[in-house]
Amino acid sequence: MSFFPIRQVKARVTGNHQVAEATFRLVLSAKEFPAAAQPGQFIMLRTSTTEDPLLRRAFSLHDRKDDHLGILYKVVGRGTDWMARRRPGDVIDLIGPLGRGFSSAPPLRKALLVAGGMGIAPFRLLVRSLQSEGVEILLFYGARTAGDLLELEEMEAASVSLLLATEDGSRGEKGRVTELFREHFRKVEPSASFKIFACGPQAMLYEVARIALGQEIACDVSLESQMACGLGTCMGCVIATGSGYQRVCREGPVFSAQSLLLDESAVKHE
Amino acid sequence: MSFFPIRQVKARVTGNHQVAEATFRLVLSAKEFPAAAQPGQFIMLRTSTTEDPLLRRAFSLHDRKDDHLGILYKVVGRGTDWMARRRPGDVIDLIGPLGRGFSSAPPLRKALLVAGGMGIAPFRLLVRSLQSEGVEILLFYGARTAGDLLELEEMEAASVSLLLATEDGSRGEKGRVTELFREHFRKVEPSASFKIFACGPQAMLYEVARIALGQEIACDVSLESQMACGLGTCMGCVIATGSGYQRVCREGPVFSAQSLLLDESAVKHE
Amino acid sequence: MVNQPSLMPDLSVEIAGILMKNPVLTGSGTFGYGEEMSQIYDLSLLGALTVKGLSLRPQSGNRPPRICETPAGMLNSIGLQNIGIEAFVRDKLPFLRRIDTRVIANIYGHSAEEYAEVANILDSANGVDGIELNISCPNVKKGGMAFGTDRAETCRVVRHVRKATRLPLIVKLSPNVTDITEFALAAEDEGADALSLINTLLGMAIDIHEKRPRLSRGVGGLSGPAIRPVALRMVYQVSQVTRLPVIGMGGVVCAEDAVAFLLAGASAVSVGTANFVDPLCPLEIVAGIEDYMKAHGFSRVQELSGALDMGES
Amino acid sequence: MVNQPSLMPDLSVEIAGILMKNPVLTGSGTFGYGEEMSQIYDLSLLGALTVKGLSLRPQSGNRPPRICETPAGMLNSIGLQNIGIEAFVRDKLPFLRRIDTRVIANIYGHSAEEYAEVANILDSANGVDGIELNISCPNVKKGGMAFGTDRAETCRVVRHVRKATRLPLIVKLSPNVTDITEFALAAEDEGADALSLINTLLGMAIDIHEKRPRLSRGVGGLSGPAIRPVALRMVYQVSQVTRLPVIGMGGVVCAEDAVAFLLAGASAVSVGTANFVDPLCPLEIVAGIEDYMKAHGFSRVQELSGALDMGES
Ligand SMILES: Cc1cc2nc3c(=O)[nH]c(=O)nc-3n(C[C@H](O)[C@H](O)[C@H](O)COP(=O)(O)OP(=O)(O)OC[C@H]3O[C@@H](n4cnc5c(N)ncnc54)[C@H](O)[C@@H]3O)c2cc1C
Ligand SMILES: Cc1cc2nc3c(=O)[nH]c(=O)nc-3n(C[C@H](O)[C@H](O)[C@H](O)COP(=O)(O)OP(=O)(O)OC[C@H]3O[C@@H](n4cnc5c(N)ncnc54)[C@H](O)[C@@H]3O)c2cc1C
Ligand SMILES: Cc1cc2nc3c(=O)[nH]c(=O)nc-3n(C[C@H](O)[C@H](O)[C@H](O)COP(=O)(O)O)c2cc1C
Ligand SMILES: Cc1cc2nc3c(=O)[nH]c(=O)nc-3n(C[C@H](O)[C@H](O)[C@H](O)COP(=O)(O)O)c2cc1C
Ligand code: FES
Ligand code: FES
Repeated sequence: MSFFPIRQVKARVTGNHQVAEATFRLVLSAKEFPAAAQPGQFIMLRTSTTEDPLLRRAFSLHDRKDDHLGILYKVVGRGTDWMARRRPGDVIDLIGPLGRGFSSAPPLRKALLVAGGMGIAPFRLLVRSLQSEGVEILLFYGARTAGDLLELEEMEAASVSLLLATEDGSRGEKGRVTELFREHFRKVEPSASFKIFACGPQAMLYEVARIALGQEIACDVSLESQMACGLGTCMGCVIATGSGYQRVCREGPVFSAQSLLLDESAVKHE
Repeated sequence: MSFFPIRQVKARVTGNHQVAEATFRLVLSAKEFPAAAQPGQFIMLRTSTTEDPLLRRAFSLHDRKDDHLGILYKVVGRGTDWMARRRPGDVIDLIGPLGRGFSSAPPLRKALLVAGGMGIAPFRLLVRSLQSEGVEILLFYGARTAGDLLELEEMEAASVSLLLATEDGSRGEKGRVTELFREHFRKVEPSASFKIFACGPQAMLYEVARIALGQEIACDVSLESQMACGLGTCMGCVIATGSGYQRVCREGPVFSAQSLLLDESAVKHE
Repeated sequence: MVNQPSLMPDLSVEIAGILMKNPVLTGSGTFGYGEEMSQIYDLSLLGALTVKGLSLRPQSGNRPPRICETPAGMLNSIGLQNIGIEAFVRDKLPFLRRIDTRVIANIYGHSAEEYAEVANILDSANGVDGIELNISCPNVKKGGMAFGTDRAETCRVVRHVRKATRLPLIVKLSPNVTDITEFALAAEDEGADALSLINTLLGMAIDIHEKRPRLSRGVGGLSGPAIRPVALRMVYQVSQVTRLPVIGMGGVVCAEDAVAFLLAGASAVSVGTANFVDPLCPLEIVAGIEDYMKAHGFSRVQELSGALDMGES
Repeated sequence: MVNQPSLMPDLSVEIAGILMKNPVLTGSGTFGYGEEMSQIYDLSLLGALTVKGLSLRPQSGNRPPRICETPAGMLNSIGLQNIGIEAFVRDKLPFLRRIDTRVIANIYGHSAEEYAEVANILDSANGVDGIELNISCPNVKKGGMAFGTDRAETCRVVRHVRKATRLPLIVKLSPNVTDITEFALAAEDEGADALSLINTLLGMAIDIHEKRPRLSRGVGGLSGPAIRPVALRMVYQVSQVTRLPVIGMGGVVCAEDAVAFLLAGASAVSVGTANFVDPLCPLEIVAGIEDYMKAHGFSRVQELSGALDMGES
């Protein structure tokens, strides 16, 4: 486990555009933000200048280019609503990069990415990193409806093969992305040079992890949890693993499928 | 004591201009706001859309024209800071008109207005109302420094005679407005057709009230107080009067000098 | 009434024999004598309103400053300024009688005997539907909270008042105690018909520039959203041990909060500080509870009370 | 040191024999074992740091979800997950020894004897400057708050630990009591060297859509700005009755808050939840206290403690 320098940065908004229903892409100029940030790491964002809301909010690093960093976010409550009302020039306080990202040690030939809903957020950086290593990429991506499928052009432009599913059938297969993913292994022989990377709702991730374990393919899942500090100090964000409760913000947010306790009782009900 | 209808209104910002250091004039479009509002009445403004700050803030009615109402305010804390960041088109929730304003029953020939600092705020409406009744108006106005003297052109345009004082002597007499005011009665004979109207810090108001009582001139002072409801329900805003603690938001904010307990121990220390 | 989800959920509740059209009340001391608020909306839309604490003789209250804002809340040390029970009956009750809602008189005394005397006067005053016993006011020197933080005193006061009135008797508990369930049970044993909780938490704020407390009395009662988690916990704890209906309060500002109190075990909720922030909020809460009931298939509001799933642990 | 206003105010304080370069500490459970935060700033700038509550054996803590946000605050029910006293001494203390600040070990046990055992181990572990006795954690089933809400139990635990260690002993009081001064005096009588207060207020939050508490354990501890008025009141009350130095905490987020606690009688302050909101805030508080002292002509920070003017009433 390697730790990168953590910085508290006052970043300046350079863009904040709506990309889908209630979904925005925030671009921040943050010179002092460490360049060494890894795909799958996250930042803690102060989503007010008052005490309401009080705690920071966690967001995956969505993009990192020159002095800029990007966040892909959905408005679900007060913090994200505040974010959606930021304009270019406004300042946002953030801390990062935090946690442990995806690990893609060679020999990796083929990456199977599985995203559910906003789980697509960290994959832009991951795809970029995998491609620089010449890895072939398949993306299984599910959402409620066609309009919630994000980043499709970007992924196509990066010659990622797309396999889509929507719950209402408005695009791709009708159903859940985990079904699509499970289906895949009826046709494809797993190999030791494959690796799965998944991000999305916890129930989906645990399902993917179980499939991965069944197929004996290495698998990283990126979890979410209620966080207070994001720094590993409050012990609030833990998840059940084989070696006890571990911090999503420090030992995670990316965990290997093997390390997690996957039985139903460990799964957060949502 | 007559009560006017009270309305809770979502008003739209049409202007919010800085007029002096940390001082702004907010103009709101509020059709449903009762036209019957009186000079000296106030409104309770919600200065956030969150729970920080939680309570409403009180502001004198500064102007009222057609569908618009104006507030003259100084940025002193979180609520007024929020106000200063409002832009045209933004919505502000307010309740009013509240309390009892200035009373100028005839035969009133000459009005002596005494303002300290932001105490000038309610006098625009008062001057307009007095003038419509043909009353001669003298304004004694004091502030810390020349830049804090507001509304001078407006008052001059309304042919109000100005007597100014600043603590640093940068404009008008050097010293306090109460000294200037006291001085006045060395030259001018008080009359039963005079009335004093004062607004400003409590210590100043009590001094003016004492002078008024000494000269046997009718005198209205407009007080401030920490308020929670502004509606008369919480009993939080009271001031000591001859008939016990009375609510600044309901029996006030304008009180007659006679009704107040003016001894030092009743004065709020600031 | 058939116990199946209907299009129009039934919001009415009966508490201590008082039938209310909905479970939303207003908290004592945050609603004056009702009159003041009637300029803003039609009070008959409320389940009940609770008037400012009344004492035997008029009381002048504490020296100002009496209030200050705190994070997501406020402190008050009003000190129960009120016009006294006689003036209330004479000058305020006639107005309240004309409104089609329930009126709860919050009362306070310097001794158990005085509490009983006030209760007794109300017993014969037409127009009061219930008495709320304030044994938990932190803002008066003698009595007040002292009655509500000492089990024996709580028993004594409730016993005296119980004998003095046939009106429904609601005892309002103090949160400034180690174990609030003790006090709930004490009140139940002495014949209370319902409980209301919580009153304010004892707190303090300091003006560091003046090096003085922000309230003239030094300490005051903390209310508002800040205290909601404490209030919710206490309502839950008390509901677990008593059979009396509970009126939950403390930081209720929206329908979601109200539903949380009901789920925790309350039979109704009372809106306090939120009346200052948004006077119309009790009405929005009534509407929001109805929406919640429709969305979750509740036909009667009583079904919500205590419908909390505490999980395994 | 001459007792006259100087250009460079003296911020150092001695608490329970522990000399600190300034009166700003970090609260147990909000600062990990220090290590985590050392990536963000130089820990030697702190007066002292308090590590997460330590128990005799490693503890896995409560099932998630363990935290949720509340108005101007948060609830936690961590359940004292920690690596145990031995691993702490072996793996964490070496790092802390290298930092030029004071280290306070917050400890916790399931019985008075276990508390004493943990204290005894620390007594011989080089690098710990003081022990903070957590008898007020609301998040563990046995012990924890139970020790801190029962006077006899408080006495028993403090007595046992006092015998087991020569390290300065700070007792951390629970706010979930009727009269906190009783507990302060009990700890003083049993040989505590200092008091710290407050721990969290017991609270609850409910997810109305799931009809379930937001924390898996149902209840948790409330912290943050929301509880500041209660904390300030208790620090004031306790300071009035005890000669022991008091470490004040509960909602301190800025220098103004810190000064308020000092004026109320605290000798130092501890920053808890605010570390999550703004990690650098303890440093800003140190700087802000210095500015305040300059502006108000204080030369030594001790002069602030209790410099509150309570007025007439
Ligand atoms: C490591 C990590 C990475 C994340 N990356 C992204 C991302 O790239 N894009 C994105 O849109 N969101 C992301 N999230 C989720 C994001 O943190 C929450 O959506 C956000 O905190 C909601 O804040 P709010 O104030 O708008 O909502 P609130 O008003 O706080 O809550 C609204 C709803 O969201 C839920 N919620 C609140 N906080 C969290 C949380 N920390 N995690 C999960 N659910 C929560 C609440 O339970 C509630 O149902 C991530 C979360 C974590 C832990
Ligand atoms: C009837 C009435 C009419 C008023 N009219 C005006 C006006 O026309 N223009 C104007 O600029 N201001 C007016 N005020 C004062 C105005 O209400 C306060 O300046 C405002 O509430 C400060 O809010 P804040 O959140 O910015 O400051 P806070 O952060 O709340 O406090 C900053 C400072 O202001 C003080 N303060 C806070 N609230 C009040 C209050 N209600 N009264 C007095 N001091 C307070 C605090 O003690 C503190 O020192 C009026 C007050 C009253 C009661
Ligand atoms: C300004 C004010 C005055 C109050 N006066 C009384 C009172 O007279 N009698 C009483 O029993 N409770 C009184 N209370 C307590 C409230 O009725 C309520 O119990 C408490 O404020 C918690 O609810 P809230 O957080 O919704 O305000 C008062 C509260 C406030 C804020
Ligand atoms: C997440 C969290 C964990 C805590 N863990 C401990 C603990 O292990 N031991 C302890 O004595 N106090 C613990 N506390 C209490 C704090 O040290 C502090 O007393 C309390 O939070 C009030 O201060 P604050 O409002 O500044 O957070 C914890 C608080 C929080 C928020
Ligand atoms: S969020 Fe605090 S330890 Fe992970
Ligand atoms: S502010 Fe509530 S009575 Fe005046």
